[in-house]
Amino acid sequence: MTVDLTVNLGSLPLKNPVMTASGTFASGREFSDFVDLTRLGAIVTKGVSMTPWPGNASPRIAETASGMLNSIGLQNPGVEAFIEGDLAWLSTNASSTPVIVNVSGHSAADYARVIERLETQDSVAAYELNISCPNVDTGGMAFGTSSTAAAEVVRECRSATNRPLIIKLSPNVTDIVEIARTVEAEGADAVSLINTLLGMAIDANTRRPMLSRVVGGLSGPAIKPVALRMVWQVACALDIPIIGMGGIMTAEDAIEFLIAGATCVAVGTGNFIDPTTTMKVIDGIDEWCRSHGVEQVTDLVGSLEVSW
Amino acid sequence: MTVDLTVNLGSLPLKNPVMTASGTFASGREFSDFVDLTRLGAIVTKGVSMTPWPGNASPRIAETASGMLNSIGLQNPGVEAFIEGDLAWLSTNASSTPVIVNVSGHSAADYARVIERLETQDSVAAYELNISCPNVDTGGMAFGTSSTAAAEVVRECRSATNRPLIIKLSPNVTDIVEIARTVEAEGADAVSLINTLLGMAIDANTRRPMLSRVVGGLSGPAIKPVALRMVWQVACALDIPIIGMGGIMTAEDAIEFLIAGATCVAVGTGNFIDPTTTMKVIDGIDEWCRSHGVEQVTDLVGSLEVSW
Amino acid sequence: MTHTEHPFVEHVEVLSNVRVASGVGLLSLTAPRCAATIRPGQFVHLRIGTQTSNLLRRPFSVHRAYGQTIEILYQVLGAGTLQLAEKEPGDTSMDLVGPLGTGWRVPQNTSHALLVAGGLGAAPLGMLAEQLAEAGIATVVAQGAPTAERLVARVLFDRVARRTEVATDDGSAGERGFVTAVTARLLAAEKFDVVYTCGPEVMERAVIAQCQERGVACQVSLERLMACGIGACLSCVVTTKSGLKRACVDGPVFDAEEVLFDATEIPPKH
Amino acid sequence: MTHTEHPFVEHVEVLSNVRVASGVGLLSLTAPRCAATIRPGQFVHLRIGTQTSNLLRRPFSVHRAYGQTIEILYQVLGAGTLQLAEKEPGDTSMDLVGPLGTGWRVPQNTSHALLVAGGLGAAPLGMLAEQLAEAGIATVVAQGAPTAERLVARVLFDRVARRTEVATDDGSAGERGFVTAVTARLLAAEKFDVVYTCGPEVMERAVIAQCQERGVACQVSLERLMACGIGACLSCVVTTKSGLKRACVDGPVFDAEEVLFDATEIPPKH
Ligand SMILES: Cc1cc2nc3c(=O)[nH]c(=O)nc-3n(C[C@H](O)[C@H](O)[C@H](O)COP(=O)(O)OP(=O)(O)OC[C@H]3O[C@@H](n4cnc5c(N)ncnc54)[C@H](O)[C@@H]3O)c2cc1C
Ligand SMILES: Cc1cc2nc3c(=O)[nH]c(=O)nc-3n(C[C@H](O)[C@H](O)[C@H](O)COP(=O)(O)OP(=O)(O)OC[C@H]3O[C@@H](n4cnc5c(N)ncnc54)[C@H](O)[C@@H]3O)c2cc1C
Ligand SMILES: Cc1cc2nc3c(=O)[nH]c(=O)nc-3n(C[C@H](O)[C@H](O)[C@H](O)COP(=O)(O)O)c2cc1C
Ligand SMILES: Cc1cc2nc3c(=O)[nH]c(=O)nc-3n(C[C@H](O)[C@H](O)[C@H](O)COP(=O)(O)O)c2cc1C
Ligand code: FES
Ligand code: FES
Repeated sequence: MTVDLTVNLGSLPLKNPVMTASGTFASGREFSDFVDLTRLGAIVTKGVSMTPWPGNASPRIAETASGMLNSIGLQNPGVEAFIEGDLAWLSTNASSTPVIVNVSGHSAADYARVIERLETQDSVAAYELNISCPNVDTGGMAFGTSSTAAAEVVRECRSATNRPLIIKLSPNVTDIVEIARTVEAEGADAVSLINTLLGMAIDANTRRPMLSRVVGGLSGPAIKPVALRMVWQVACALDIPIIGMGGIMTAEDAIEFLIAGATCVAVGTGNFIDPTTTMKVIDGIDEWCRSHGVEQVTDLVGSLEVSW
Repeated sequence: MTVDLTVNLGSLPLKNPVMTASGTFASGREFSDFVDLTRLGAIVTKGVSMTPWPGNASPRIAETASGMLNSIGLQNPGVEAFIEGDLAWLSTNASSTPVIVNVSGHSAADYARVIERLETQDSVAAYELNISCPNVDTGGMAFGTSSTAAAEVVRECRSATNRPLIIKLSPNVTDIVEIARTVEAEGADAVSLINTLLGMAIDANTRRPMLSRVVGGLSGPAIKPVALRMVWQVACALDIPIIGMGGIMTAEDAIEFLIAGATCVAVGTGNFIDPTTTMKVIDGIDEWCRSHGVEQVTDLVGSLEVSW
Repeated sequence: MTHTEHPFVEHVEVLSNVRVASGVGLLSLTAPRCAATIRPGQFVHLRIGTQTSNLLRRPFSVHRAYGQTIEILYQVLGAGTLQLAEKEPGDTSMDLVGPLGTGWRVPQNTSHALLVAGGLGAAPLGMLAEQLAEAGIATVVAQGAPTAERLVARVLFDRVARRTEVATDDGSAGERGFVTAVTARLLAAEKFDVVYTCGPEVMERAVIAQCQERGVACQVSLERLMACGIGACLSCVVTTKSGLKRACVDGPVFDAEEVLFDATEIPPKH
Repeated sequence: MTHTEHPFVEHVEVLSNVRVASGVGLLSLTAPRCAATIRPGQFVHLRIGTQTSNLLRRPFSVHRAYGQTIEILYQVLGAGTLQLAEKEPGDTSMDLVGPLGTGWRVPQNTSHALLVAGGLGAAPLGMLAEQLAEAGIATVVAQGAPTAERLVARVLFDRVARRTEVATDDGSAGERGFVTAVTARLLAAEKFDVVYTCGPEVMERAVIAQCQERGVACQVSLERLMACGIGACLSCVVTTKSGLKRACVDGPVFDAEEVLFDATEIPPKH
């Protein structure tokens, strides 16, 4: 039995549902010693902004129970350097894998400007708007925690491109469905769920925060239950596809997200623990489908049986 | 060196800052084989409602990475049975430990009625209003995720008692500080942070949720970073004391909460892992203070140094 | 044989850990205090790892207890029992909370007992079989398993029971078929004062129905997911005629006629 | 000696694990591929446990490499190194990602080198000392530690270095005081082509200042918290004259004059 792993992320066909989570895979180059980049469903780049951003002061990470905090703060060399560097490298070295550029900005116009600059680049398949970064002072999560602000960003960006527009939502909200509905109404083609939970760690001995920015984003297995819940809630309410993420370490984790209603999944923190995680997840989904008699991976999507 | 472990939770003096988290310690009786109840700072009972509540269908718990989900749903025999059973037992067997009754309701009036019924009971030291239970359909978390609804519950209850009123807030909100400010303005004497995060777990093999209610509350070490962050945010903004909880397993965890700004701490899931956790946390705080030259535990409260 | 001894936390040392059937291990632990106080049908709540990733304790029946030793029969199913299977003699990293729960009760004037075990359901029946034998009560054991390789506690039951009858799904040991066919025959042929049963819930329900039909007293040990194990968390509820009961303190052994099996109670899926 | 070999994931087996100083262990691992390719100053990113509770890998310099073996000197500080200390010979549960990072560079025409090690800073200098000796470069080692019991790698340095000078805070070995007093004297008395230093960041900064004063080339190995270890996460940044660099790929060894030590870079607190 061969399993059909292909999925459609809106209008974007992918060879399998497994992508990389922004900021955890750079643009793939660093992983090319461990991973066959052409096997990935898609590569989601780290956050790209119009101008270079320096990120936050160190320490920028801390380990927590089954998770980690980060306050990297979207350090990136800006869109020009991105086009010349990572994007050029990707179109030479992994041209068969769709590249989704994760976009950051301090204002709605900022996001649109990055997209406008990238519109001329053939190797960009889609955009993911990060309106949920807890690690920048202006913008970032503020856009993802207010429907009005989220709508504004999506509107500006929607008018800047016909390419698929994916909105990455923040889990730090009272009502994820409300925000998801808003961005869908503004023309989003898909949503990514979830970005990191806002958290904090303290070193009791020094009475200092473990991160110089005090708070940071929690990721890893610890947050999987919250991520699964939000994917399920949004899948029940919306029609556009969902990219599910948050603590995916194994194929079984990924399958749980598909069952909850995600069309695609992304591996984030898992890349740090084992740089070959994405390959293991792809192989594992294939194997799991085979041993469970699932012929098409899309049959899993949203297949949760909730009646007891 | 002897360490002064006493703290004041508003007008309520406690012999130490260590309490039990509601719903994880029953009313203490079940733990009396393992714990000297008279050594606890306070006992917070499980949720008590006006009438008996049956709770949710089984399965009601699931294990997750460094955490657990529960959807118990506030099963309790109602306030009358509580008074005759647990409360009577406590006033005979642990009369020197303040009893804080955790109150549940389906409406603001419901909460107030439970309080009115308990006002005649001398052995009640304070009330904790659970406006953050993710496991009931009517009320529960709905009160804790809207400032208007939270205000209404606090207002009704405030007019029903002069005893200390503690409000237990939900972490499933965009802005915890806003809700905390609201309940402070309505006359709350303290806030408890945090109740469980709304989460979900799926059994990939059966394609079913692990909980019959589908979603449940995430607790344990996994949520500690979120809890610490919220305690710190609220401590920076409010004047009333905070009871910090979420993943406390050791004295060091507890000290982190004190440093973040909590006046008291509560042990929840930790009671299940080791029924003597509360005693170890009390002893450990004492020891830690001694070895760090801290003469009064209150010196730790809010002592986080955030400048790098 | 009801729950009277106060439970405690006891550190344990692994004495031995051997595979005794397909996917099943027998763990012998040095736990003197527990060994001295545990009663048939009671269980211990075992902390398997010290890491937080698998946070909760796991409940296991005590299969046998003698001297300073308790024995646990465990089936390798998930994260916890996988770790258990790797424990080596000398390991001192685990502790237990126990003895917990209300065990099997022997009604006055019992002279004939039937024990019905399905798969690992044999675990909590081991101590009981031994104590019934000591008390001079004639005991018959009916035991089922999918295959011969999955049968456990054969030696113990053969040693202490008057008779044992085995059924396997594939006929690789004893007769072919379900153990409930054996019990139907036994209940028709002999008079038992009490039936004790533990196994998959479908089997338990069938045995209970057979007993009720014939008016034979029946006790059943129920499995529920347990967080605290000591009655505080309400994760392990069982619906009974007298309301919701906690499997960890009011059970795991219940009088069968007390239990209201209904759709809201889904046993753990293995 | 720059980073050229492509890194890989390699399962390792514990060959031995012995205490070599107060709070310090020496772990010998069978890791043939890594042993064959690692260069002085590079590190491996070690997965210590398979549980998720301590999620991240931990970076460790390779102290020595020979045959199929790599040696790691580790200080017991927290959750990860506590688990490391419990590893027994034969353990096969760990894997490494490596070889990682850019190691020490030996400038053309180097004939005299000074190695300055503070505490566990001796770890990444072991392989270097051996290779300098093999290359016939005269090497002096200045080594500091709080007390004699905290000194590591004494035998190695004594074997391969032309001379070693030791300072301890309490005078329990070598001279009393900081190693920076030793280096000040050495730099005044002798001409070195290059100074290599690793240790607590305050010590490193002092050594760098001494080198800059005398115009001696200096390389420094910097410690940063690392999540990925391969350049992707940007958790390990170091501010340099040419912008933010990643300690895991552009370092951990940097030319001292390149590094801009400033208040935004707080080294891990031990
Ligand atoms: C009173 C009692 C006595 C028991 N005695 C024994 C015994 O003697 N021998 C034995 O092998 N098993 C016994 N069990 C079941 C045993 O506790 C579970 O099989 C075990 O916890 C599974 O742990 P795991 O970590 O391997 O599985 P997990 O990784 O948790 O998951 C594997 C499966 O086991 C189920 N499970 C997990 N925790 C529990 C739990 N607390 N109770 C029941 N099922 C659970 C889950 O539903 C899951 O499908 C008993 C259970 C109870 C309640
Ligand atoms: C390139 C490099 C090479 C290293 N080589 C060695 C070596 O050869 N021998 C050795 O003993 N140590 C070395 N370290 C430091 C070592 O990685 C940490 O001491 C170790 O990770 C602590 O792990 P832990 O789990 O015991 O501590 P934790 O439980 O994580 O915490 C203990 C302390 O260690 C610090 N720490 C945690 N993770 C790291 C990390 N990734 N990098 C630095 N500090 C950390 C924390 O700030 C904390 O204060 C090296 C670090 C780097 C970056
Ligand atoms: C170090 C790090 C950097 C991240 N950077 C970004 C980013 O630039 N843009 C973004 O949208 N998300 C970023 N994220 C969030 C992840 O893409 C992902 O949403 C989150 O980590 C949850 O998935 P995980 O648990 O698998 O890591 C980052 C996460 C980590 C851990
Ligand atoms: C099984 C269980 C039952 C709970 N019941 C209640 C309750 O009745 N009322 C309440 O306010 N909180 C309840 N909680 C929440 C806890 O009091 C606590 O806020 C939360 O679990 C976080 O703390 P922890 O991580 O230490 O468990 C319950 C938690 C658990 C795990
Ligand atoms: S397991 Fe907690 S009440 Fe039974
Ligand atoms: S550790 Fe990830 S970039 Fe250096």
